[in-house]
Amino acid sequence: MPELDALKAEAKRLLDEGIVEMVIGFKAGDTPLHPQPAFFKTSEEIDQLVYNALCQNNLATYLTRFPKTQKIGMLVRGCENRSVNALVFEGQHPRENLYLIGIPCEGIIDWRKIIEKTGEEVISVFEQSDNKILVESKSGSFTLEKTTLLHESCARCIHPNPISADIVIGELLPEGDPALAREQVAAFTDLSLQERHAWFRQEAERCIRCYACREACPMCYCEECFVDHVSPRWTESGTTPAGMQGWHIVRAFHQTGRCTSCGACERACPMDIKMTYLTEKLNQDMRQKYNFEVGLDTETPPPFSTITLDDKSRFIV
Amino acid sequence: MSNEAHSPYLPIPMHVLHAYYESNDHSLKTLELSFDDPQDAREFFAAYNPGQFCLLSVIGKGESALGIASAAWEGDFVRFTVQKMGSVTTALHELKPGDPIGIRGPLGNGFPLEDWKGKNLVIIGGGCAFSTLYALTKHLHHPSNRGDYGKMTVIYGTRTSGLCMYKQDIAAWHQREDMEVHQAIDVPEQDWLHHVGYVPDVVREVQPSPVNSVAVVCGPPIMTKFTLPALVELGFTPETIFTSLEKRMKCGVGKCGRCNLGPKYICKDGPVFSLAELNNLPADL
Amino acid sequence: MSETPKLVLFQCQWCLFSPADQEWVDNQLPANIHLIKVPCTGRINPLYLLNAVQGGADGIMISGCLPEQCHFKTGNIGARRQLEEFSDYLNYIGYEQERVRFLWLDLQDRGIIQKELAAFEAQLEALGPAHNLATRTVKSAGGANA
Amino acid sequence: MNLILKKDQLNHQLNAWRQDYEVYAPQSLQNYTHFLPLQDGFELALDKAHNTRIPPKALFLPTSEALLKFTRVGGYEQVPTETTPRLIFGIRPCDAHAMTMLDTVFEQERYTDPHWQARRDATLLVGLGCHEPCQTGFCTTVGSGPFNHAGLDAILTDLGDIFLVETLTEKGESLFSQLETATEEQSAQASVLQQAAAASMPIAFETEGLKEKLDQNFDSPYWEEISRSCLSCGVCTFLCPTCFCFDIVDEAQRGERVRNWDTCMFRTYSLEASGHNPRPSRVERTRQRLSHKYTYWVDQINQIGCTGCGRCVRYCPVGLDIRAMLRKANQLPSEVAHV
Repeated sequence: MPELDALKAEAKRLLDEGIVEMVIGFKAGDTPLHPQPAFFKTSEEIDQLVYNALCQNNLATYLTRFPKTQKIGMLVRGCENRSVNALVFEGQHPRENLYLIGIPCEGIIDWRKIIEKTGEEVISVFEQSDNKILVESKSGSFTLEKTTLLHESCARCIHPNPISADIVIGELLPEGDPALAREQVAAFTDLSLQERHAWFRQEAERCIRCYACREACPMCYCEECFVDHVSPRWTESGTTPAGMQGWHIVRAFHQTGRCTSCGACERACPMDIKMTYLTEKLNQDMRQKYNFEVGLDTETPPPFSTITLDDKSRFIV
Repeated sequence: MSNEAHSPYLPIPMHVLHAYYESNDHSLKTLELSFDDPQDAREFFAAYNPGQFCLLSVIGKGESALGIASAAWEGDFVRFTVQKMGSVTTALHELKPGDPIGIRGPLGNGFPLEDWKGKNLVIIGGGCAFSTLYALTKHLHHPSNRGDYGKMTVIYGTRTSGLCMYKQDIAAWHQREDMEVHQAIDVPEQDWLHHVGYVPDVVREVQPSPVNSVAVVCGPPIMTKFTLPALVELGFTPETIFTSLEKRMKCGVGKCGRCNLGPKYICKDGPVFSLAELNNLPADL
Repeated sequence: MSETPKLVLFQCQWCLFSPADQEWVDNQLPANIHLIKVPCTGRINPLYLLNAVQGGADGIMISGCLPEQCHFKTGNIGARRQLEEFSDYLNYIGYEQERVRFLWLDLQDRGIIQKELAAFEAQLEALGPAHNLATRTVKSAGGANA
Repeated sequence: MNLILKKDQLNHQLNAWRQDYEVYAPQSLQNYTHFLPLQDGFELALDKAHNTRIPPKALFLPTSEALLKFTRVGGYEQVPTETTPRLIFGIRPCDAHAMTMLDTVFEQERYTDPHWQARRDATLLVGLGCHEPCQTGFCTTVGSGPFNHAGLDAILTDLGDIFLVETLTEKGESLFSQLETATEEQSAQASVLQQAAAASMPIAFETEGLKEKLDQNFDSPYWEEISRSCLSCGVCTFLCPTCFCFDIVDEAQRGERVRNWDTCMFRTYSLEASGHNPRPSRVERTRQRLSHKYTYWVDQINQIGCTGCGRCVRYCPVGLDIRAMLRKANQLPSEVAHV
């Protein structure tokens, strides 16, 4: 966990020296479980900056809202850094207008896992340095092990360190084990077709089509999403099985070679729908087939924008 | 099932009687629709007041809100002029005589004709939004209505002469003794005998008297925005200026929330509002 | 429900070099095969495949040109990557991979598409109708939340 | 009249009702609770969470529902309304209160929504008061309460081994006609508990003068400040018991005209075919959402269009809190000339 004071000092410096016009970070939320993304424009405002394991949003999602000429500072963890890189590659913001304050990330806590153990009425959450989380709730005090609370996509994170930040605050962490990332997909692939489908169906069909997953995703920045398209209407508009499945199929597929496995979609979902098993599968394929990892730099085009004759393809007659 | 006949979402079955292009660039098409069931026609015309609108259904495509462009006395048909814009209006443009279609309506409040009795009317329209004003003018032309109102002044502006709707009728209006007609186009054209300029400027030029008058303005938002101050300059009070609002609509009956404007629903409480009422509503347009 | 599989054929308009084959595809395709002609396989958006699946297709065939023979130089190569990944992905969630077949045709090929379609149809018949992913064609109630 | 329903008799009672009604009660679905029809061997989740994740408005205005069925080319017919008798057991007072507000939208003199009305007419609401009100809720602030009676046919108070049943309508009375009458002591105990529950809830923001402030500050930078981190997703509105906006869409392939939940938070909601959008950014959309609840509803029915259920607070993906927004609104200047 980085020193909050060091983060604040760097953010203040950026604003004071006019290096950036705004720093995107977090501030304390109105409920202890939900810190809010915040946009700091003066160094006085930086006093409100907080950073803890409950900061669950991928801040890169806000990047596409601002003019490309605006100089923006941003707190980035491993996944956010790679999202920013992918956005820079897609021409959404020039890298030179960004100043990334890197934070090696020990993982985001899933607040749902906290309330599972403490009940919904959480009064305060305190993060100790020894990986223990102290939670005060209406039903009592709890000491929880941080590793048991991590969000799933964080538990299997490969790149916790910001890889191309302008400054890194905090100790670099060891890289994650790629085998962990493979496990989820492997476990799913091992199921029979019918079992896989049953799982997909059960998850997709709880959807209420609020599109929180889309809005929370840094890579979903299209002016007009395919589901909003009227003519032709690519999939059903409502919460019918076809509509919900169509949405989840294509939302994930549009992230192929663009998803950084940050899991923001899943964390945003009000219906607790699992989604990363879809994007992880596609990420996995991109790694295995094309040796491509999203956002490692700002130059390598993703596989779907690359053309090569050397693919090992099935069905070539 | 009898109590279900009144669903406000169920369109009245109709078919296309006539369909013809209204403008030379084929962007505007007029549809005249007749009722499949005479009972529906009776109910429709009993409720109809100029200024109201209907939702036209192209089954499988969706619905589009359009102002009614005919007066009740014209016959058992309802006229609409459709501007090709989105997918539904494109489908409406493809309709041919005899094709089935559904409409829901008449919806909205329409013009407060009762309150206007005994007054001079200044009718100002621009572009295809003139359709409801055309219906209003037609309605007032009927001998049994004309006597209830004073002087009639119509100001109608379009971008080009080719985009002018209802050309034959308007040509005839110029000959009428009981009304004054001013037509305008935005840029000069050969053989154009009327005004050239934007509607607000034409209003200033024509200078309709505010004495015992009401003004009604229907046009694209930008035209309305600049015409209302012109009328205020001439001495019209906010209570005597009326306009018809447009917003995206779906249900047309004040349920779906889309056309919500402050405490009002444009579909149910409007679309016709006086400037005095508008001044009390949020500027969410 | 009929046992004849419903099939969608996405055909690149350049891939059939023989006029006879093209004539057959254009005019004599069996009724259970829905033809969608595209200017190049590169024009096929994965959404088209989704539409075919949700439209109730039991199988999808994509016929295009061999690498280096694309009329537009590289359309087929981009398509191959995307569409293959998409079919693989559909398989992951319950639409069997065997239901999507690619046919890359050579300039010299004659009479192949008929054979391939027949073989594909036989394969689909063996698989039975696709029933996993929801379709848009039947009336369906809302989801778990309805 | 106050009656006693013993907790060990509850399942028996519910099963008895199942003879005449389709009985809905909160049950676990994945990690949350949801109103589902009771099946044999059901397990209630009454104490699990205070509120079901999806508000029970969905039982009256489903997320998607067909309005018309297309019969042949250009033909159509109305989808029949649903009149199955239903009983919703365990609805919380905030959600039931919201029903009465939605009635003012869907059951109007001039246009009544037949689908809503049929379902409402066929459904009884048996509420369960909140003796331990939730932290995110603020019902007492907005004129509702943990034991509010609005919209309910009967309300239950948890007294340990028993529920005290207060019947509020004739229908509610007939539902519980078999039960024994509560003693005065029990009634008094319940009343103490009810008052304590309401008293335990802090006032989240000042509602006095709030409407005027929001009205008068239509063009204030306040709206930009509170909407800055908003994602413009539909979580707050879809999970809101009083939000009712819907979209009407023709599903040509399926041959139906359907209505789907929609929300003013979506960009496409107000986008017109011409490309003009009256509410182009999150600022205007947030303003619409808040103003609709806290000023437009007040104009229309003289009630705040929010029952303080707290769902939007709990599930906002970026931790936005309507209570904090309105506390901030309390600080706005008043009597600025409305432009």
